[in-house]
Amino acid sequence: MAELTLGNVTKRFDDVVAVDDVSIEIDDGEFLVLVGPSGCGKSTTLRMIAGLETISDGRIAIDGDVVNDAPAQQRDIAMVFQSYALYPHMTVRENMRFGLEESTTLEKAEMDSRVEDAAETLEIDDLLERKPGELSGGQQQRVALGRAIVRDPAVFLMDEPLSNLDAKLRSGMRTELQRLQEELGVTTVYVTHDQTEAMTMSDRIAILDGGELQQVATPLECYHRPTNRFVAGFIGEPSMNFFDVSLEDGRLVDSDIEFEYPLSSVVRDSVGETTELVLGIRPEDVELLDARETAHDFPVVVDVVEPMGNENNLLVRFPDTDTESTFNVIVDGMCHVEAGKRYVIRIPESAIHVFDRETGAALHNREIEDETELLASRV
Amino acid sequence: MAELTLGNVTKRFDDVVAVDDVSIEIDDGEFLVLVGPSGCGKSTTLRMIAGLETISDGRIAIDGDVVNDAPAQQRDIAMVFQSYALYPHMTVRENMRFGLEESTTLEKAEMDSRVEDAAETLEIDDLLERKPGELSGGQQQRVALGRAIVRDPAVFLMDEPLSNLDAKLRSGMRTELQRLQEELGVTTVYVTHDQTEAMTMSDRIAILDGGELQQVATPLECYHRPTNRFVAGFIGEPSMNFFDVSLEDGRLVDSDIEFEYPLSSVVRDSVGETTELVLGIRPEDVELLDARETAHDFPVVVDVVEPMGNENNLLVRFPDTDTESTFNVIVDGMCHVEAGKRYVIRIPESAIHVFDRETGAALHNREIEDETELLASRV
Amino acid sequence: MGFIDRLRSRTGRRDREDRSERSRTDGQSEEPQTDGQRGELRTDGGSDVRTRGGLSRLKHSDAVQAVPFWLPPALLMGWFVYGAVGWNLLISLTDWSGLSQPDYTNLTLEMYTQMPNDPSFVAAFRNTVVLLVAFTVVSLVIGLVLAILVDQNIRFENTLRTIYLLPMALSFVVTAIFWSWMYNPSTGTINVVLSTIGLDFLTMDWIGDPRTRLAAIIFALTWQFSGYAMVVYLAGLRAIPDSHYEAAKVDGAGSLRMYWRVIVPQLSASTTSAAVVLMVFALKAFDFIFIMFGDNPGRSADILAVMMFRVAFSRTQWAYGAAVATILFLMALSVVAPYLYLQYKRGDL
Amino acid sequence: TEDEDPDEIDTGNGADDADDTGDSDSEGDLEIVHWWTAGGEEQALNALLDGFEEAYPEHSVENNPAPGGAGAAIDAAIQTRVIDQDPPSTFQIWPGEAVRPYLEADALESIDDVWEDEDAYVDGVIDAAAPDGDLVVAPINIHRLNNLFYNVDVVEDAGIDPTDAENPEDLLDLLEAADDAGYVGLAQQTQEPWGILQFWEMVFLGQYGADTYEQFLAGDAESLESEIADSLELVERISEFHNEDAGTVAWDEANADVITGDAAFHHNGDWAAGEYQGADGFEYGENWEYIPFPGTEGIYTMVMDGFVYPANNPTPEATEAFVSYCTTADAQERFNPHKGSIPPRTDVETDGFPPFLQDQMADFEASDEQTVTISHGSGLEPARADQVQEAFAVFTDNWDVDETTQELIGIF
Amino acid sequence: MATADGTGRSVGDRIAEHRAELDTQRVVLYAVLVGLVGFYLSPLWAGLTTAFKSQAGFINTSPLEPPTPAWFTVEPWELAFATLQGGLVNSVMFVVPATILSALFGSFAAYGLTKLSWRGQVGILVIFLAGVFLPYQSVLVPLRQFWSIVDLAGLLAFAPVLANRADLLELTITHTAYGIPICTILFRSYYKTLGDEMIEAAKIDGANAFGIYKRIVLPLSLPMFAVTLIYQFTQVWNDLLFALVLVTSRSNYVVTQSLNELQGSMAQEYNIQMAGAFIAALPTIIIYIVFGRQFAKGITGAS
Ligand SMILES: Nc1ncnc2c1ncn2[C@@H]1O[C@H](COP(=O)(O)OP(=O)(O)OP(=O)(O)O)[C@@H](O)[C@H]1O
Ligand SMILES: Nc1ncnc2c1ncn2[C@@H]1O[C@H](COP(=O)(O)OP(=O)(O)OP(=O)(O)O)[C@@H](O)[C@H]1O
Ligand SMILES: [Mg+2]
Ligand SMILES: [Mg+2]
Repeated sequence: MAELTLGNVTKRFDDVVAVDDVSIEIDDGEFLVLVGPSGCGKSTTLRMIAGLETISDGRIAIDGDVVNDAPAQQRDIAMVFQSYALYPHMTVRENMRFGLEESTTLEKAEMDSRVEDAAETLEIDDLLERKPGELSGGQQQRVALGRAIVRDPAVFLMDEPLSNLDAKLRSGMRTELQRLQEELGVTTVYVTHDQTEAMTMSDRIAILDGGELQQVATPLECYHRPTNRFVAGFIGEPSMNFFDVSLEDGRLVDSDIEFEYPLSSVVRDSVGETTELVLGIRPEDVELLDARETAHDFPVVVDVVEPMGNENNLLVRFPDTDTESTFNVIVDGMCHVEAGKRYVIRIPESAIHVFDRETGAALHNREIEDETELLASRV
Repeated sequence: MAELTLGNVTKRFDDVVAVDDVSIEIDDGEFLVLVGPSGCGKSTTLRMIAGLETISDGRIAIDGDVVNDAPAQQRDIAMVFQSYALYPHMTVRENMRFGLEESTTLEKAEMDSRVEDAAETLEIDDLLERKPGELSGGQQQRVALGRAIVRDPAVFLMDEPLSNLDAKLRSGMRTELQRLQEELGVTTVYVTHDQTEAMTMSDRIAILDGGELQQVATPLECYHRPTNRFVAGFIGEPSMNFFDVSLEDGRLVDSDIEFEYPLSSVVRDSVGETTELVLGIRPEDVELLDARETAHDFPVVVDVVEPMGNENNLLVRFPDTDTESTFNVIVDGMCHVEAGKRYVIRIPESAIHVFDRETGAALHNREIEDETELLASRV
Repeated sequence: MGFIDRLRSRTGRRDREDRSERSRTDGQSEEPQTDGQRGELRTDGGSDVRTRGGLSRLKHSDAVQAVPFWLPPALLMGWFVYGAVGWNLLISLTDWSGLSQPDYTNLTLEMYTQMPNDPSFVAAFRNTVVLLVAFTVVSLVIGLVLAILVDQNIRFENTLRTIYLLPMALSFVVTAIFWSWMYNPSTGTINVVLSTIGLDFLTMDWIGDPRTRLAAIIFALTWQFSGYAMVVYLAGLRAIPDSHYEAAKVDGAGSLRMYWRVIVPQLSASTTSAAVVLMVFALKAFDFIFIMFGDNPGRSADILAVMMFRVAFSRTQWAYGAAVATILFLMALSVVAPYLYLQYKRGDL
Repeated sequence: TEDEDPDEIDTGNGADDADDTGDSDSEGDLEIVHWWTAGGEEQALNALLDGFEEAYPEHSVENNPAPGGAGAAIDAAIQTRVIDQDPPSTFQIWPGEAVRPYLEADALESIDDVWEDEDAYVDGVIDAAAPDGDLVVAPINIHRLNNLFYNVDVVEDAGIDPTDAENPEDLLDLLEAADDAGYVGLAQQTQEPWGILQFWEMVFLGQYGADTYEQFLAGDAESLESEIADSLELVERISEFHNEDAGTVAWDEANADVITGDAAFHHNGDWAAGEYQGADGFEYGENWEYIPFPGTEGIYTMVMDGFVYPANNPTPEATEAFVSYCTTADAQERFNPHKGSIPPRTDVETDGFPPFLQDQMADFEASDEQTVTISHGSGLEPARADQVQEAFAVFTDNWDVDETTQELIGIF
Repeated sequence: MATADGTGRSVGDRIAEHRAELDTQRVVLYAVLVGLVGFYLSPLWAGLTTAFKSQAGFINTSPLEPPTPAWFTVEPWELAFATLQGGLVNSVMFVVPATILSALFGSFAAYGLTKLSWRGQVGILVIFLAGVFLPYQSVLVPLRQFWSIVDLAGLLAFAPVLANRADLLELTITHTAYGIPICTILFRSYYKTLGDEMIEAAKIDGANAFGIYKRIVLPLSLPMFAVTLIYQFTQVWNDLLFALVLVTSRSNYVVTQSLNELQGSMAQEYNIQMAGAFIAALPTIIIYIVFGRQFAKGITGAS
């Protein structure tokens, strides 16, 4: 267990800046998930921590000791790879012992007992004499975990460890991994591009884009309190709807489609002087009505209805716009909506986000009752 | 365009029965999606229609002509492969022309104009001189489609054509494919294991399991009116919760956990004499309360809360049972639930399904208002 | 108490019921683990992860650690291959001949300038090129046909493949003995078979007649190496996804057209790699000709490899032999270098 | 039983002093490199070695044959060792110009001092053994190259008399007659170039005599252009009467045609007679006969083998003894009957030789001239000889008289 | 229904045609394949039958006929074996170490160049790769010079047993050196398929470069060692050229040389030659038949 500190860490490959000045403090025992689009530098960050990649700039410290120049062999870390990277010629037992043999001077008996303990915890004790080739994906995954656990490292690193599993197994392993990490309390950095994993497993999420850190916060904070448009769009599936608008007389206006959205003074104030804005609203926050009632209601055409059973996914657009500019609305599965017809949507002011169109910074985030309770802690 | 008939089609590989006595009538211009778990015989069925696999038993007819023994070259079909199967050494134009050159005696000019028309429709007209290796996944996908379209075949066959695309592109292509098929009105059989595709694209879904046809119906019919437990569990994500119960005195009882669920006479009647039953309820139909109010409310422990932002995914279990027997409940994202605490759930009788435990047949499906409207047609 | 339990108790985490109460700070409230506890597990003082100097960094860099692995073989190989090629070049610049030691003081290009006027060299050079091209092309074609035939989902595929490839396992010495006898005009199999099937007029003195000698050599070499081309093509064919065959079928193409238009064009990578290797075999065909004809096969079948041996080892004209060897090396290079460059461009290296 | 303990013999043979014995012990075995590995050749060598060991029991022999292609393989092996100055004790070589490269490299010692009875040799042999004036190679045998063998029955059947042939042109008539009678005229091999080269040498010699031939060997090919062309043309015309498979067979296969009565004539060295003697019911004088190649009567074209004394010798004394022994009548008498050749000395008892060889020995003694050959290494230094071979390899390909003439001229 | 080919023939017509086609096609296919088997095996078959015939039998029968009892003999085999015996032993003595050494070196180099990543390895790799295609003639003269300067026999004079075998030792070293490039390439192509993540996992597990090689890469290379050893054994066993130049004493003759000697002797006794050819080829044929798959992998891996 240890604290892990990334201080202004940068990684350049020739002319590509893969990781750009990233600083994160990871607490002892914390489960941090790194997410971001493909190529944003997640793996590179992880590999720098592991010592598999040199650090171009900045420093990485484990429990205060700067480890920039320590080779992977000497950092007290364990890593679980996407491909598991089990040694195919060794039995499960040998796989799990390998790290102990190479990096410690433990006695044989102690190694065996550690391996067996870990195997029991992971419920693979009856597989110890098998070779990885004879195991299912999920079992291999557990062995890979076991191999990391027995070493009792200061930090666990995991690079998309579940992405090779099928959906069902994945959700099972997700829960198990999370349980294990909590039990062992080992500081963990976990890379994924899967939102569900990020949201459900992490103590905090770190969101990267183009090598730059966007936000480090609890899952729900990221969801409800994104610091910028990128995070708002990245977290949540289907993603938040965005409309480019200008601020005119306290109203958000898109003159092309005669869209006018009056703002209350609270929101007005938080927006400040910026006039080129983006209005954001999550699909599930849009309400579908039969007729206009308030100033926040707008007529729309439903283009496509995708019935999912439990909910209907609607692609809607404002009248007189083309099919390119549809946006998402989610309504209840029992609600009968017909494609091609006109409806009215309501964009509740309590649920809107407003971003600076130029910088992307969030100027206003939605209202939440019970805010501290909902956001502060991981549930 | 044509009608396609599968009459008691069976395919045996040595001792494996890959497709078992399947009969489907596919209407002219219909979009039929074949779904089912891996290995259930979807691809095999499609390949028999294409003429790439011989038919062990039964018959396949296109517009009434039995084509069992016609080679692939002579069936008037076009196929889109999961891997696209573009010819890497030909340009996009050549790829699209190939089928025309091989199977028709059209003049060059006519071929060219067909290719260009199709390319325009698919918005790949500026890619015509490129080779497949220089295209992105989505563009390749379009070329593969284009290759099928130019031939103007009687039937389109597609085997998981979107599974190689990333999530974002997939949902775009989904809509596009669907629009295209509607425009062209070509009878289409589409294989997928992706629920969303099945639900959103199809006129009707055909669900296979172990080579046997389970149900052919509209998407919402499959969702709300499954013919058996397999279909009920297969369609919907997260899937329906099932509880093994017995019918005792008009109540559904699980004596191990002191679960008693009184039935109304309507449901009672539809169940008939069968006593070994399975109670089914979809996660989103379960309601979370603070205290018991009716006989359909039960105390539970919430094991895990997975906040997804827009909704919370709960893993709950009845008190005094172990972690293995949790089930899913979906509640609103704004609703604050704490893991480890006790709550009460309501299982509304209007939403339950009851299955014969032995045969799996649906004895009772949930109530729906507006039933015909919701189910009958594709929206 | 088991290892995991120790870990657990150390973390202060007890059972699942408490989990929800955990806040992010409770990790910090725990007793920090002592360094000694971890230190005792490690052989190398690995818990001491303070910054080390550049030297340590260098020592642990992959580049440095790789050296002991590749350098010794590289030196051994480098000396024998490149050292020897260089030395050979040097010798070719002297006028060394006879049974004395070479004199390196006076280096000229004389050996090279006399080549164009040496009909023996011209013939050997021409034959080498002909052999290179004809043998390669014929082997490729036969190999491709074999590969396509074998790829038809046939029974006994393994056996057939094994048989077609078998000649390649044999030494040139062995195959030359077989073929010099196969070609015997009166008792050899070829003519015997031709006359039994009534093609007497085709019987010839295959390796006696200068018009057919080179062709006969090429034919025999093709027999020996077409199996190789087959194996390469087979791998190429197997790498083409089934869906391409199927797509072509569905597109309406018959078998021949399918191969001609869809499959064969995709085998260009196989063709290149097989062609390069075959050409190199052809350049090395010395043993075969040497066994059949000795070192003087006549102008119609002389190749540079044989000529080099003859000039150097029979005539002791070492410098000239070395010059011929250099030309041979350049020919090999001219075949291989573009190939390697291509591979490099494709990122296959 | 013959393998007695050398020490015992030593003591029994007190003539040698102790130093000698010590030396020969430390010297090691006499390593002989040669290419006689099979049949009569092997027997001949063994007979020679037996004789040597009888005469010099203090020296033991390490027999190191390097066979293959009648000397082709020996070249590389010996050359390398000579260049390395690590020669064997002695090795086989063709007396004559073949020795030249070794002389140029100062790789051979003179054996004037150990040569026995120089008077017993004819001039031609001495010349070949001493290309630069010093004797350097001890010849052990002589094969005759200018023989024309024929099948008596065939010749009679064709109604021809070979002894009529006075010059090479006459041979053409004989071959024509044989051909008319349905026989292969001349059994020949053209697969390897030496066959046709040696034939051309005979034709040239037969047409223009030994002096002109020597002139050619001396390098004056240019002034002999028309002679060369004429002789080549005759060879080309004669090639019409070769066996069909001449290009693929070895000489002994060609020669078998004479034995089986398919062919009338065969030109070759007298080693060809070994084949006749080996064939059942094929007797000299009765079934087969020979004449000197037409036009070469009185000439004895020698194909010799001999042993040298290499410089930097690992076993000087043993080599000296061996080379010296080779020049003795005893050695040559033991060796030659097996080998099917005649002794270089003219004073060897003829009794032990078969009638054919006795006839040859008589011819040898009576010969006016002894010439060497290109085809068997003695006529030209190896590099040239090899080029001539190559020229004839080309000639058998295209039978182009002019081209070959020019090439031959170009070699010098 | 839109018939795109415009022929308008009914489906039924086409089906009947198709079926008949299918059967005849298969028959022709198999006939061709069997014919080709004949072609590829006939030299071997003819050689085999001839090796069991007496000289008279050889002259009087056609080469493809098996020997009748009258002509049957195993004498050629005995004679050939007597000649090849020494060569066989010598070949084994140098081929085995040369094969093993070049495979080991190749594996080292490939590991150093593939699994430890550093700049410039492609350059070095190209040097190795180009070595695969070297025509041996281009190094023959210097090679001979080299081995005459490095007087192995002299260096080993203290151990006469080795000194007598100096030629074979030279061959061993030479073949090892020239085998390294191809072995490196074979191993490299294999190592490329080993996941990088596995090596990284081992690194993180605390193993150093040598430990990773010994405990992970080497054990995993065993199948590739089989391939390489088989390929290299065949190559070295079959070589004549180096032996021609480097082996000077007959006691060190290798099998290809002995076989050549068999052919070079005065009379063309085909039956003995064929028997000899089979004896000399036996080890490679056995290896080939038993390990055909690995052999094929080896030769194709070269490209
Ligand atoms: N060895 C390398 N050489 C050059 N560029 C590299 C290297 N490794 C990564 N990159 C580049 O660095 C950037 C970040 O890569 P990284 O693998 O960290 O992304 P990622 O977030 O893990 O993506 P993914 O989700 O696809 O795994 C990318 O632009 C990538 O192309
Ligand atoms: N060529 C074949 N030989 C033997 N069995 C086969 C063959 N092709 C398919 N099968 C078997 O037939 C069954 C159905 O296979 P099919 O490919 O149709 O499944 P699928 O529904 O397409 O599955 P997936 O979703 O994985 O693509 C499987 O059990 C499979 O193993
Ligand atoms: Mg990554
Ligand atoms: Mg499938």
